[in-house]
Amino acid sequence: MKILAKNGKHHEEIKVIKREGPMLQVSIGNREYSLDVEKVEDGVYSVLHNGTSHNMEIIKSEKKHFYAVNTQYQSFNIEIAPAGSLKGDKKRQGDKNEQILAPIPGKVISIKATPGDVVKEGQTIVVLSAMKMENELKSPIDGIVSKIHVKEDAVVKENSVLVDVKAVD
Amino acid sequence: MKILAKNGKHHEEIKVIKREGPMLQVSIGNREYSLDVEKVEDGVYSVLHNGTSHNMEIIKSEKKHFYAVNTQYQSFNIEIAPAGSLKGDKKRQGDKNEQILAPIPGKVISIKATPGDVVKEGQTIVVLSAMKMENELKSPIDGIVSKIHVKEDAVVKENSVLVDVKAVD
Amino acid sequence: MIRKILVANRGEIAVRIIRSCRESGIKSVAIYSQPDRTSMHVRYADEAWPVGPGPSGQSYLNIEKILETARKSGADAIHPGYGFLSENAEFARQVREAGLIFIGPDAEAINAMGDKMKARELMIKAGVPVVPGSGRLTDDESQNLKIATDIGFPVMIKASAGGGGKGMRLVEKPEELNSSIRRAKSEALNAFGDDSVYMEKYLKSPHHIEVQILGDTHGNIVHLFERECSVQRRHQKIVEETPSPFIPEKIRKKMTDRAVAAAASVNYTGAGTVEFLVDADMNFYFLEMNTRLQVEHPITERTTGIDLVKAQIKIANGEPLPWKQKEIGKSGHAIECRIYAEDPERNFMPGAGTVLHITEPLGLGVRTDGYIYEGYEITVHYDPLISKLIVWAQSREEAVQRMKRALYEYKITGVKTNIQFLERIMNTPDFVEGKYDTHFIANNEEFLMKGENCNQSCEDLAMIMAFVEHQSHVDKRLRFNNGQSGKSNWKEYGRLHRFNPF
Amino acid sequence: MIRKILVANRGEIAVRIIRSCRESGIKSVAIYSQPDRTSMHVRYADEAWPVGPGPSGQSYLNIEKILETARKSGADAIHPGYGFLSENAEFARQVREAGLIFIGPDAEAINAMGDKMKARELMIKAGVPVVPGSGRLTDDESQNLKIATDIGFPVMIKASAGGGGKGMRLVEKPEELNSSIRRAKSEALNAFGDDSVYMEKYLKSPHHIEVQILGDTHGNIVHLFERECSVQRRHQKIVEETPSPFIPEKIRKKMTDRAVAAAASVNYTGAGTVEFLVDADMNFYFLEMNTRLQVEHPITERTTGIDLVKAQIKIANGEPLPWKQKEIGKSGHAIECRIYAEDPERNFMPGAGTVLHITEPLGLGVRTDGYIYEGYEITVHYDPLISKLIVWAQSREEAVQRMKRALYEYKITGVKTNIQFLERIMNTPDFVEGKYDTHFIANNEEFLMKGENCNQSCEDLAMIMAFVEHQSHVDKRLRFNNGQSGKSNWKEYGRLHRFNPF
Repeated sequence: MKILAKNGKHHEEIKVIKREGPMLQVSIGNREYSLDVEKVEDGVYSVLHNGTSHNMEIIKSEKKHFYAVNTQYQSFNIEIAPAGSLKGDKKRQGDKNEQILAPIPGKVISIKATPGDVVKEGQTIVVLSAMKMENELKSPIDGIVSKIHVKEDAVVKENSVLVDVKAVD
Repeated sequence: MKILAKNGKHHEEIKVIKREGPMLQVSIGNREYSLDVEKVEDGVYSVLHNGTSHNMEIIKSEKKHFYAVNTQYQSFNIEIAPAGSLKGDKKRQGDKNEQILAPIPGKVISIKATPGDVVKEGQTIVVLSAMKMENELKSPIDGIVSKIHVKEDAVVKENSVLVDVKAVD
Repeated sequence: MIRKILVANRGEIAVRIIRSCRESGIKSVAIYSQPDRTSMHVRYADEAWPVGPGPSGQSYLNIEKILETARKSGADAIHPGYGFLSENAEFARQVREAGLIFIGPDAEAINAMGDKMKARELMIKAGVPVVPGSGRLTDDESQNLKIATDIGFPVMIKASAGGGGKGMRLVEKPEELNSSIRRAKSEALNAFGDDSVYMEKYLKSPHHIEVQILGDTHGNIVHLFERECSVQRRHQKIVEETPSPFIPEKIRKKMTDRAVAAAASVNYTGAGTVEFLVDADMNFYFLEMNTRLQVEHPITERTTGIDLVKAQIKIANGEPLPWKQKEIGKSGHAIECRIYAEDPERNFMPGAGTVLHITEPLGLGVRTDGYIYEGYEITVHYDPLISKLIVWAQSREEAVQRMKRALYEYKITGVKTNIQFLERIMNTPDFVEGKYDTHFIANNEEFLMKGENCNQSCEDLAMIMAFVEHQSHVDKRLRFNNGQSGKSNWKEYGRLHRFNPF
Repeated sequence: MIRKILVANRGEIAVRIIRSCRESGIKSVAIYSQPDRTSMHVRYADEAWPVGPGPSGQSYLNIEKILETARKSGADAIHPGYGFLSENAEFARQVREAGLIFIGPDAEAINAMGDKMKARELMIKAGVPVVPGSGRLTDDESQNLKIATDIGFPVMIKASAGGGGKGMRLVEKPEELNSSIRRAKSEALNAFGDDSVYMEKYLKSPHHIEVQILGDTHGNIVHLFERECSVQRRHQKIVEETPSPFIPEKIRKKMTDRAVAAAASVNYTGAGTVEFLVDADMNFYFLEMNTRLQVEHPITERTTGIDLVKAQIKIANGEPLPWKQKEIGKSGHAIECRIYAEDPERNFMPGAGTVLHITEPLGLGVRTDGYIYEGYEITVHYDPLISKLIVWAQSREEAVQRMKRALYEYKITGVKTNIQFLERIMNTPDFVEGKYDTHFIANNEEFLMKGENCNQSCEDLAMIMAFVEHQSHVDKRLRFNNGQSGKSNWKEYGRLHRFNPF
C-alpha cells in the first residue's frame, strides 16, 4: 500500500528501504535518506542526518492521521494517509459556506458586519474577548455575510457558530 | 482488610473515612486528616492540609509494595501491606550471612580484608571504582569475613557478590 | 517585622514574589480560584487557601474574602502583585484598616495617579513635562475646536478615569472632533461611571520609556534607570530592554530626574514606574505612573542587581532605602521577552490547553520567570502570559544574540506560543539596530509574519518522522524504543578512569 | 576566523560551550560515544558524530578519531572542555599540526604546568611562593630525613608527573619517611612510568583558593579575581564561591598579582587557573596551574560579567583581550553547587539510572548548567556531575539565602542526588559564617549527615500518600485523575475582563 505524507498542498510518497537498529533508510519522492533515529522521550526523536543533529517532537493531532511535527525552528502539520485517501483542499474550496466559530470561550465585544455585507478574506467580522485579550475573528473567504448567530455582549462557548459567510463565485 | 504503612520500624494502620472529589478524610493510627488532594502529574500530588501546601512525588519502587515518597524536604521509603504481611527487620537480623554486592558496575581497586578478619559494621571492605569515583563498600554488620569472591583489578557487574561476611552472635 | 505575606495574585508574579519571600525567611500564603487549584503558585507557597470560582470578580478581586483569608492564615502583610487589586486604592485602604501591611503606596498616591487629569495637574505643578493638552472638556464645541487647533491635529481624546483604551479616540480632522468627544464621553460614562474626558496632542512615532522608582517611608526617593518598552502590539508590551537604545545619557539624566520629581509630588512609597512618551526629537512627556510592580521589572533587577520585591518588603517594613542615588549603578544590557500562550498565525488568538513538554532555556545570562509545568492546563480565565524570558549580557549586541539562543532553546508544546514570533523580532533589522518606536510591529509586519525558510530536506525530515510515528503502531520495522542505544549494556563496560581530574 | 568548533567533550560542559558558539554564530560539532547517542550535547549541537564505544579511552580520548571527525565535519577549531584531552599536550600539538586551532594554551605551557616539579621551579624563578619542599628525591635516606626535618613534619610525598592522589603519601613521623618514599616511587612508576617524587610541607588547615587568568596571543595577561574552593570531599570540590569570604583585599591583590606572574612565566594564552593553598596566617603557596576551563568558571562569569568561553574563542582567533586589567570589575557574590548523581546516605555512591522528573530552579539570580533531561539515562561510564547550580546576589548572605531557595526548588527524581546534602551545607553555621577550610566536610560530618527534622504530620502525610498511590489501583475511592478540579469546565465561564491592564 502506498503511503503519502502531506504538508499543506505538497505531498510525497514515503517508502522504507531498510531498518537496522537505529539506522533507517527511507525514500521520499525520488530522494533517499539514511537517518540515525533515537526516540529520547515519548514522541520526541533525535535524528542525525549526515551528521546534522535534529530534534523533533511529534504530537498526534485530534484530527485523524494528522501530526504536528515541531523541529528546532519550525512547526509542521502533516497528514499521513494511503495514496488516494487524502482530503484535498480542492473539495473544501467547493463549499459554498464558511462559518466563523469561537476558537475559545469568550464574550462577543463587537460584530463588525451585518447580514448582506460583502466581506474580504481576512477582514475582521467579530471581536471576541477571551483570556483578558481582544481577539479579532476574520472571514476565511471572500463572500457575503449570510447569517449572524450571536449578539454583542453574548458569552459564547468554544466552537459556537458566530457568523455564516457565503462564498461568492 | 487492615492496611499498614511502614516507614523503617514505624508502622501505622491507615483507613479511608470519606472521599468526596478532591477531599479525602483518612485516619492514620488514632489521628485524622482532612486533605485536599490533586494529582498534578503522573505520580505527583499537590496536597493541602489545613492550608499548608505540600508537593509529593510517589514512585513505585522495584521492590514490591515499596514506594519512594519525595516531599519538598525529605525522602521516605514506605511499604504498604495488609497487616501481618510486613517483612520485619527482625527476620533479616536472624540471617547469619551478609553479602557485599557491587551496587553499580565497576573495577575493584582494593580489598581491605582477608578471610577470617573480624570486621565492624560500617568498616570499609572493598574499594570499587565506578563513574570515575572511588566508592567504599562497607560491611553491613559486625562479623567475620568468610569469603572473598573477587580479586583486585577485577571488573565486576552490577549486583556481583564481592565478599561474604558472617555475623557474630 | 513582616513574617508572613499573603500574595493576592496568581501566575508568574505570584511565584516570583514567593521566591523572594522564601529567600527572606518570610512565610508565603497563596490564594487561588477554583480552576487554579493545581497552579504553580499554590504548589510553591507555604500555604494556599481557596477564595472563589474562576471569574476574577469572585476570587482574585474579592476583597472581603481575601482579607478573611489573611486573618485566617495569620498573614501580617499583603502583596498585590500587578493587575487585579494592585492599583485599587480601596483595597489598599481596607488592608490597612484591617491592621495589615499593604505592600505598596498609600491609597492617596494610588488615587492621585489613577485619575489621569488629576495626575496631569500634579505633574505640571511638579515641573514634569506633560503632553500638550487640555483640562476637562466641556460641551462648548467652538471652545473645544479652539483647544484642538492650538494643540494641533491629530489629537487624542482620553477618559480621566480611563485605562486600557476605553474612552479613547484619535481625532485626525477638525470636523470629527466634537462627535468624537461625545462618543468618548458616553463610553467613559458607561465604563467608569464618569464622563470626564480631556484632550492631548497625539504623538506620531513615540517611544514608550519608563523609569523605575523606589521610595521609602522616610522621604527618600531614588530611580533605577529606565526601561524601553516600545515593542508593543495593540498597546500590549512584548519586548522590553534596558538601557534604552534610543535615548542619550543627557536625556536619561533629565528623565530620571523628572521621574523622581513626579514620585515626590505624591510622597510616593514603594516601587513604582513613571511612564513617558518620547518623541523623535527627544522631547519626553509624562504618560502615567503605575503605582505597583511592573511585569518587566526583572530587566531592571538584572542591570542594577537589586531585588525589587525584597526592596518593596523592606520599605513596607518601614526600613530606609539602603542606598543613596549615587550608589545605584547599572551594568550591561538586559532584554525581556514575554512568552504568551497565543497563536501568532491565527491573529494572536490566546490559547488554552494542556502543556505537554517544556524545555527551559538555561545557562549563562538567562533567567526565566514562569509558572507553567508539564501537565499543567492553561485555562481561559486569565491573562495568557505564561513566562518571561530575561537575558543579560555585557553589550546590547551580545544580549540580542543571547536572547536568540535562549529562544532557540525554549520549547513549549501542547499550547501555541509566540516564541517563534519573538525570534523573528530578534532578527528584524530595526530591532537589531535598536531603531524602533511604538510602531515597530506594524512597520515590520510583513517581515515578522513571514515563516522561516525551510529547505527541502527539512520538510522531508518532518514528513518522514510524522510517517515513522504514524506507522510505528502497525509496522514493527518502524518501532523505536526509548533507550535502545545499548547504553545500559553493561557488557561493554571496560576500564574506568580511577580519578576525577577536575 | 573560527566558523565551526568541534567540542571534544560531553555532558554539561559540552552543552555550555555549544551555547556560547550558538550566541557567537559559530557552528558546533558534537562527538559522542555509543552510550551518549541520546545525550543532550548531541541533541543540542548543530552536528554530531560518533567516535567510539563507551570507555573514554576508545572515544573521548581517541585522538585519531577526533581529528578525523574534525576533518570530516569541516571544523576549523577544537574546544577540549575540561577533563578528557584538555590538558594533554600531545593532543594540543596534533590538533595544531592538523592545521586546526586548539582552543587552549600551547603544548609547551601545558607540558610545563603538567610536570609538577618543573612547575615548582618555574614558579620559584617567577617569584611565586611555593609550598616549602624539595627537588627530586634520591635514595639517600639520611639526606631525605634531613630535608624533611628542615621542612618540618608532617610532609607530603608527591609524584612529579602525578595528579589525583596517585603517588601521594602523607608522612607524619620521621621513622615512616623512607618507606613512604619507596612506596610513593613504586606507585608513581606504575601509574605514570616515571618514579620522580618530591617532598612538600603539609599544610594543616589550608584554604584552596584559585585565580582565573586570561592571556591573549599579544602578551597581555589579566586575572578575573579568585574563587574559594575549600568545600571538598575527598579532594572533590562541591561548593565554590567568589569572592572568598576568607582573604582580605590586601591578600587578594597579592595573590592575583602572583597568579598573573605565574601565567606570564609560561607565556600563557587562553583561560587558565592558578591554584593556591592558603594557610590560616594568610600565607599563600602555588599549588598547580590548570591549563583549561575550570568546572567552577561560571561564578567568575557571574561576578565579572565576562563569558569565559567566548573569551577563549576570541583569544584562539588571535584577537587581543578587549579589556585592560583595571577595566575588569566584579560585583556582588556568586556561589556554585555541584549537583552529583550520588547517594550521600550510601557513602556518596554514584548512581546510574533513568531521570524521571526534573524541576529546575528559576527566577532572579539563578543559573543552571546541566545536561540531563526527563527520560535521560545516566550511564556508569562517566563522571556523575549532572548539573551546576550557580546563584548571584548583592551580598554573600543574600547569595546563601538564594542558594537555599534554589536548592529547595531543584527536584530531580529517578536517580539519587546530593541536593539535600548541599542544602545541609548551606545551613551549616561554619559555612553560613564563611569560616571554613578544606576540612569543612570532615569537621561538620555529624551535622551534614543528620536528616531533616520531620514532625509527625509530615511522616503521616508521606505514609498516607504512599497508601493512596498503592490503593488507587484497586480502590476507586482513591483514584485521583489529573485535571479533575474542573478547570476545563466551561460552564462556569462567566464575565471576562476586557483589557489587559499591564
